[in-house]
Amino acid sequence: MSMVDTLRELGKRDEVFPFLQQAAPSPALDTRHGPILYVEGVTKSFDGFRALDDLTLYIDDGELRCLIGPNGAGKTTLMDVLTGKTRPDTGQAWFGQRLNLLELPEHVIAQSGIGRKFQKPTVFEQLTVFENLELAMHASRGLWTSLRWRLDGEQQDRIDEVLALISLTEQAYAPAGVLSHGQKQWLEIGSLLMQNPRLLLVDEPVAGMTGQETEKTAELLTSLAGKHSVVVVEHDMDFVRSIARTVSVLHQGSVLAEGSMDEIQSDARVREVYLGE
Amino acid sequence: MKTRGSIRKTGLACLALGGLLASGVAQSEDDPIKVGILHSLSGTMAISETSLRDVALMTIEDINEQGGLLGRELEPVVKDPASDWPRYAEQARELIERDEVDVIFGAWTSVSRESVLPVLEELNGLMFYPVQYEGEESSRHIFYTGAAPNQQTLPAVDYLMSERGGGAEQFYLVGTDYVFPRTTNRIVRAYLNANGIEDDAIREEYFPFEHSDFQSLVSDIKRFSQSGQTAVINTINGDSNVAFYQELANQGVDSVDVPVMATSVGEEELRGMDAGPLVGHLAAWNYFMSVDSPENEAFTERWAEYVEENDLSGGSDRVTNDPMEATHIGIRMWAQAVLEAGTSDPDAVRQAVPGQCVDAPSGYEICMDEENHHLHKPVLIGEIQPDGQFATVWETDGPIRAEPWSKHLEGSEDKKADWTYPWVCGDCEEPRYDLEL
Amino acid sequence: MRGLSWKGAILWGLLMVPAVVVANTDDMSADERAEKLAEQQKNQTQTRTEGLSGEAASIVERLATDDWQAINDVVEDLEALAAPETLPVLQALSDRRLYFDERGRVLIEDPATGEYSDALTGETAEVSPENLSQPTLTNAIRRGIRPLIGQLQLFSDDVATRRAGAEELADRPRPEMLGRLQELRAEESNPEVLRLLNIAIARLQLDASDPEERLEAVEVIAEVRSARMKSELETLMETDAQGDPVEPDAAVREAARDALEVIEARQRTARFLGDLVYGLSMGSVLLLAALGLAIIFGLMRVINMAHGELLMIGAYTTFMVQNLFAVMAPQWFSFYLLAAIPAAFVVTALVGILMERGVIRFLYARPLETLLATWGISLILMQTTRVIFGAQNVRVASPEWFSGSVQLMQGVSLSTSRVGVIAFAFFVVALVWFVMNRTRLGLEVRAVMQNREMAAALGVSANRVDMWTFGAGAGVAGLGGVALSQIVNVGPELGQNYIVDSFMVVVLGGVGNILGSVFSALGLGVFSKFLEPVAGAVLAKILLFVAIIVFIQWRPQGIFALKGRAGDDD
Amino acid sequence: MLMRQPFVMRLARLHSGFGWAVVLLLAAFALVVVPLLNQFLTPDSALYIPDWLVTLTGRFLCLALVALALDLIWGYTGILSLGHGAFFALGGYVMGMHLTHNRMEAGTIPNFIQFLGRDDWPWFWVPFQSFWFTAVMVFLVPGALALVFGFFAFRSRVRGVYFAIITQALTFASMLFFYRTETGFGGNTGLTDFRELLGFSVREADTRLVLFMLSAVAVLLSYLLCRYIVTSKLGRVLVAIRDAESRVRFTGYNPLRYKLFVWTVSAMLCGLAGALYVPQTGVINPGEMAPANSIEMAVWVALGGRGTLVGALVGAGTVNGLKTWITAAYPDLWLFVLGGLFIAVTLFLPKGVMGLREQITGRSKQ
Repeated sequence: MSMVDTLRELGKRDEVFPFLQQAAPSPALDTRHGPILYVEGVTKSFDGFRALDDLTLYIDDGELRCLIGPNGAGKTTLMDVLTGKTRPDTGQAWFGQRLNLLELPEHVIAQSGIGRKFQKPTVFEQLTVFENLELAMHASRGLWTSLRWRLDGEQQDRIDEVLALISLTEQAYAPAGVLSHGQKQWLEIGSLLMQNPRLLLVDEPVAGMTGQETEKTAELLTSLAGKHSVVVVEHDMDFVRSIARTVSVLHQGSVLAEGSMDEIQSDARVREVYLGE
Repeated sequence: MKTRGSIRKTGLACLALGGLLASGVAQSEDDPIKVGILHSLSGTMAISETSLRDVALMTIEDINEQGGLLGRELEPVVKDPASDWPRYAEQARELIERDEVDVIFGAWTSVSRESVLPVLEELNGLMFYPVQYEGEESSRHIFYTGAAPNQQTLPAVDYLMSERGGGAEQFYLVGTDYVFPRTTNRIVRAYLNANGIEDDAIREEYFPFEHSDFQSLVSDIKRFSQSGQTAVINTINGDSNVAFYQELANQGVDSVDVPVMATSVGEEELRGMDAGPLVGHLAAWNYFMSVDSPENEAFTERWAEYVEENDLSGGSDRVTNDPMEATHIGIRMWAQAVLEAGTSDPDAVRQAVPGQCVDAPSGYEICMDEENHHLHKPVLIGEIQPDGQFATVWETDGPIRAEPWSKHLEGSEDKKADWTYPWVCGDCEEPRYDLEL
Repeated sequence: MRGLSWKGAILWGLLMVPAVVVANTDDMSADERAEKLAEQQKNQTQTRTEGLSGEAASIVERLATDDWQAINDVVEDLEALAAPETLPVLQALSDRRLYFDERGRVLIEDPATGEYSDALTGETAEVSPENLSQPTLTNAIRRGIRPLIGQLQLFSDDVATRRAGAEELADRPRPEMLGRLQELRAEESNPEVLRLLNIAIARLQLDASDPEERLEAVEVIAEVRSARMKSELETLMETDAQGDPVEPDAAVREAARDALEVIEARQRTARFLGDLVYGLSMGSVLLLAALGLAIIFGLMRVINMAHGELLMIGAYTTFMVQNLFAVMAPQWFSFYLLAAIPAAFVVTALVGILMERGVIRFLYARPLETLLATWGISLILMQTTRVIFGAQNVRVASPEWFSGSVQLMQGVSLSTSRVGVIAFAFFVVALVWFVMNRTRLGLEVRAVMQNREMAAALGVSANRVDMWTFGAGAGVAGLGGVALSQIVNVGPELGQNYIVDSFMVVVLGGVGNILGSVFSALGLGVFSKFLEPVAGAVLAKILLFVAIIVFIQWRPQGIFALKGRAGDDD
Repeated sequence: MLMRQPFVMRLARLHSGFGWAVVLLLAAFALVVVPLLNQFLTPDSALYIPDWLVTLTGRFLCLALVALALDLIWGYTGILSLGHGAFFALGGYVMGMHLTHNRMEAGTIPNFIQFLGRDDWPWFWVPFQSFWFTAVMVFLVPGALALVFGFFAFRSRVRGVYFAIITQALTFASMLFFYRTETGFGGNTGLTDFRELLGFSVREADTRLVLFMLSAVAVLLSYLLCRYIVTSKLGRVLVAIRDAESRVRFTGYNPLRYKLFVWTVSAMLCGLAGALYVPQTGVINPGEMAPANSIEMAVWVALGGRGTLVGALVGAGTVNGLKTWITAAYPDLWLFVLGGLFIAVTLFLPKGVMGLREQITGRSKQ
């Protein structure tokens, strides 16, 4: 492009420059074409070790997808890439049609509607359960608004609702640090719900939960699908079986197989690398 | 002037006696006279100032052993401002307001003195300041027993330029970056200019306190010295000197080719160093421990004895130096003034100190000027010896009068330091003590 | 990224090569030889005369005065006389060993025995020291005496003495001596002495009336390439008020110009090399100061604010060992420094272990709080030192074999102690590298630091390894203290000056990477020395800090980042 | 959504009724009782508050303000700064520059400017003749430095120990910079010998009393401001950042902005403290920027209790009170006491004095 063209380009009134686009990403989410998440040819290596190797994955809007794979298959790294924590060496990752996840900072990705639950439960230990949920509530994240912020009745109700859902109503005003491991998992899921994201990335949600809790979690996650898209990473095969519609198997940084649980279980390659047969 | 001085001296003994007698009657209280000592015992300045506290305590002990003043004991109140300049002001205030001392002996750096000064002015305090300094100051509340620039640095410059001192044509001024070297060098530069040495034959360089890497500087001195007979005026303070002289020796800068004249290297500083690299270089002071005089013999012997009695750290290595002598002189002068005034009230003593004379360890009779609150002091130039002492190579014919405001500086030449009665300080209080008693 | 840092490493390596090469030029060996000769000459100084002849005696007699003019006259007369027998007198005068008593006898002190001998007769004299005075001696007088001594030394049979004399004359030739020097040159057989004499004569002949002689002189001087003679050559190039050259002969001017160019080129090289070498020297000091911290902070992530005090303890241990040697084994005194190395290591390591066991081990999970606690320890250590040793600096003398300097080339010399420090720094780095990479302890340390639980599961006692690692780090800091005691003042506040610098070195080098610290220390040293002539010492340092802060923006992990999936998360 | 509420209401909610009573009582004591006791009692009265004590307390109040500022950033946000001495000193220098203008006779310049070889004020000195300009700069100068430094440091996610070390380098570099005479701020001596402020002599006891009261007001207002911040949702975000910064990011907040905001506010409060401190002390010099000073500030907060605003105030008061007493009574002991305090607090009082009760009851529960 010649210099003149560039200048002309810059002079266009209706041109929306990339750096301006980033400022208001949420309305740009466009899922008219089906998938809410496009991951194409993503590769990431750490000191020669390929954590992700030309990985391609699509998640449809409203889908519940399970990711399984042995340790080191790249599940967590993939989540890191999607949430902006890690930048891949090559490849593309789009949220809807417009949002390039590889260019946005973490908090913008979160604001635009991707929520993440970590493998190790991370809650704000010094804040109360209630405050944890309040902070996560879908609302403006601006500095000044948060300085003058006050809950209205509706929001209060919404928090109470979630508290009930995650069975922490009694502990609402206790610091999150004193919760049990399972409760922390629940609180983190509750925070995710408050965030009301379009896409939930859930890393090992039932680790350390009792059977009953696991069941309840399964119930919750299935109920979310439809309104939200959910990606679950889990080791617990029974749990996966109980919720999964589609399962993707990751191996050495790329997708080895994709399909329903039954299809996967019958896949010879999967049996070889994952089920150890 | 002369007559008045001698009248005073004869009167002094009577006054002392009278004071002793009077004390029984008028001074019914036996409360001790409180004396503040304000020297840093910790922090960077502790290296220099601890000795001043010690010598002050020694001199006070001596006075007490002779029966105190006016029948009252002297009670020293020691503070430690910990090399923190605002703390000097704070503690000076405590000394005067809370401890009610009548006089303070203290401070070393110009900063500490400047920080105490407003407190003295506010509370009408009295301080004796014992260290050579840059001048350009004069206060009713301070007696300066150290040298003004014309009592130390300028004679040293004269010496270096003289045939005897080596006929320096170029000067390299090296100093620590603070007010004393800066002001001194301004005066030196003006003085050199007046003596026909132009600016391109003068180089000036400053370093922070504690600087210890002088490799680049010394190479530059070497290069500079190749274009003419060069002398270095060294106003580096404290520790940095070791590294500086060490580097001079390393790079083969010889005192014969490039003599270095120091204004802040004395016996006490040399004690902490390996004197080897400094040997042959010069320093200008008003007193050396090596001075050969009966007063000095008494002074150094008493000091050694005091160190031993009190088991001071350093033991037999402890030395005397110029600021210690100045402290000693200051306290003795103050004591004489108290006797003469018959009271330790600062306002009275302030008027009695000018004109006091003391047979000082430097071997001269040192007198406080009648006007400017400074001493008349002799200037000695010494060559550093391997044992950390000085061999005097030149001295002035006698004590010279201080010029607190340098006549070589623009803006200062017309200023006068005159604290004779009636004081030229504007709205001073009425004198309570009549000098024509 | 990783490749980049290795490129950086190679760059630094290349920068260091010339320094090593320079250290091996024969310039140095020649000067070393000169130094040795000078040393020998010193030892051979005669401490008494063999009796003076009439004329000499009558002049020397006049030294019994403290009038400096009179002494100057004496020196001038002795110069005119040029009698080698007066050499001991002149040397005694120059060294302040000459006295006179109330009877006007001129006496020479023998520094070895403390005896006095009569200068005129050479016989031992009984005197009471309190009656002795010294003739006035100033640098101006010394300036007259030295060439005279040099000239008289040329009459000696001993080559070393002649060489010393010639050296002095090459430095300060006096026009009056020209004739005599030429005579002596005709008789001289030793090539080195001859070379020096030629220089001395050449410098005097720059004023000769014969242009041939001047040209010859310029050529001799050009060959020496010494900056000392630069100003003399420059005079030849000057023009007078009318714009005519002072030097009428074009060939001489031409030769002088060439010589000047050579000298200036050499000066530029010297300046560059000087900066580089001084930078390396400063860098090695930084390195020694920071290495202990690189272990304690780098590997253990303990922010040890008492690090400076560990350096200080190392330095004070050196002081104590020195005093111990002075009292217990004075004959071995000059080797106290060698004994101080293990002593300092052990003492500081013990202090370190005490700190670790007493305080730090309770705080491993709370790094910011170790910072406060260790700062508290540092205050206590500092004040304890002050109480025990006093606030004043203590004197740590360099042993003889460690003082003096090494000339790398004309205009660039480095003190032996600094050379020693550079060597010592590399020794310590090698030692640390060896321990960390080639010993069981090192293996365990690395295992524990990387994964505490895993190491524990493998049967490594993490607790014990913490203790030893901290002790070793502290011990290395102690070694740094030994080195510092040789180049800076030893006082209670010694460590305070190095704490910020040390942290900068470790952070810049990359926490957890000892090699990184090595490069960052040397780099900082060199960088700051190149900056110093331009910006001044303080501004150079400030700029350095700013540069580090900016650099950390760019590479928060330091020069040598340890990259891994276990990222920076909390 | 966001409900607009009257500011006063929000303010009233900062404390319980009892809390407000205590705050107002303390304010009344500082602003009414102390002046009365100082002005209307004679020195021989038992309740008389001497002038020196007023000034001393005034200075302590300034230091308490620093502790408050440091607590905001360290206690609440978990960012330990070892560079707050620099902001404090900058505020002090700004005020000092104005006071230096006031002390010079028209047409004269101080000696340290003469050292620069010039005979007029440098450009960066000129505007400080105006008090109002100075008053604004007291906040802007430290604020601007904090903003720029903080932006770069937080952007590249320097935190924890690294941040502490870099801030230490910041204050150390500033100290070296101000030590240089060439910099034009009085070099080693700093600025001293102050005489007048707004036409009042700063050496007069009455002016000192007013300065004390101003310091008390400053502490009170700053306390309320900090309280306002930490009790708002913003405050909870700060605590969240302290606990799990990446979680905050994945929740959609941009920690950079929050940290930068509170960091800059903290620096500005320090600047204010410095500006009030200087006329009461009579001198400001680069020594205030020594790293040791900043570390000592951290111990005020740690002793009082991190994350409680009252704790910071209590800590600053306690340590400085101790310091004044011990350096006068047992000068050799001070460093032992201070050092011991550092160790003891970190080992035995991780939550400081204010956490003592919790610590004891917490233990008995277990």
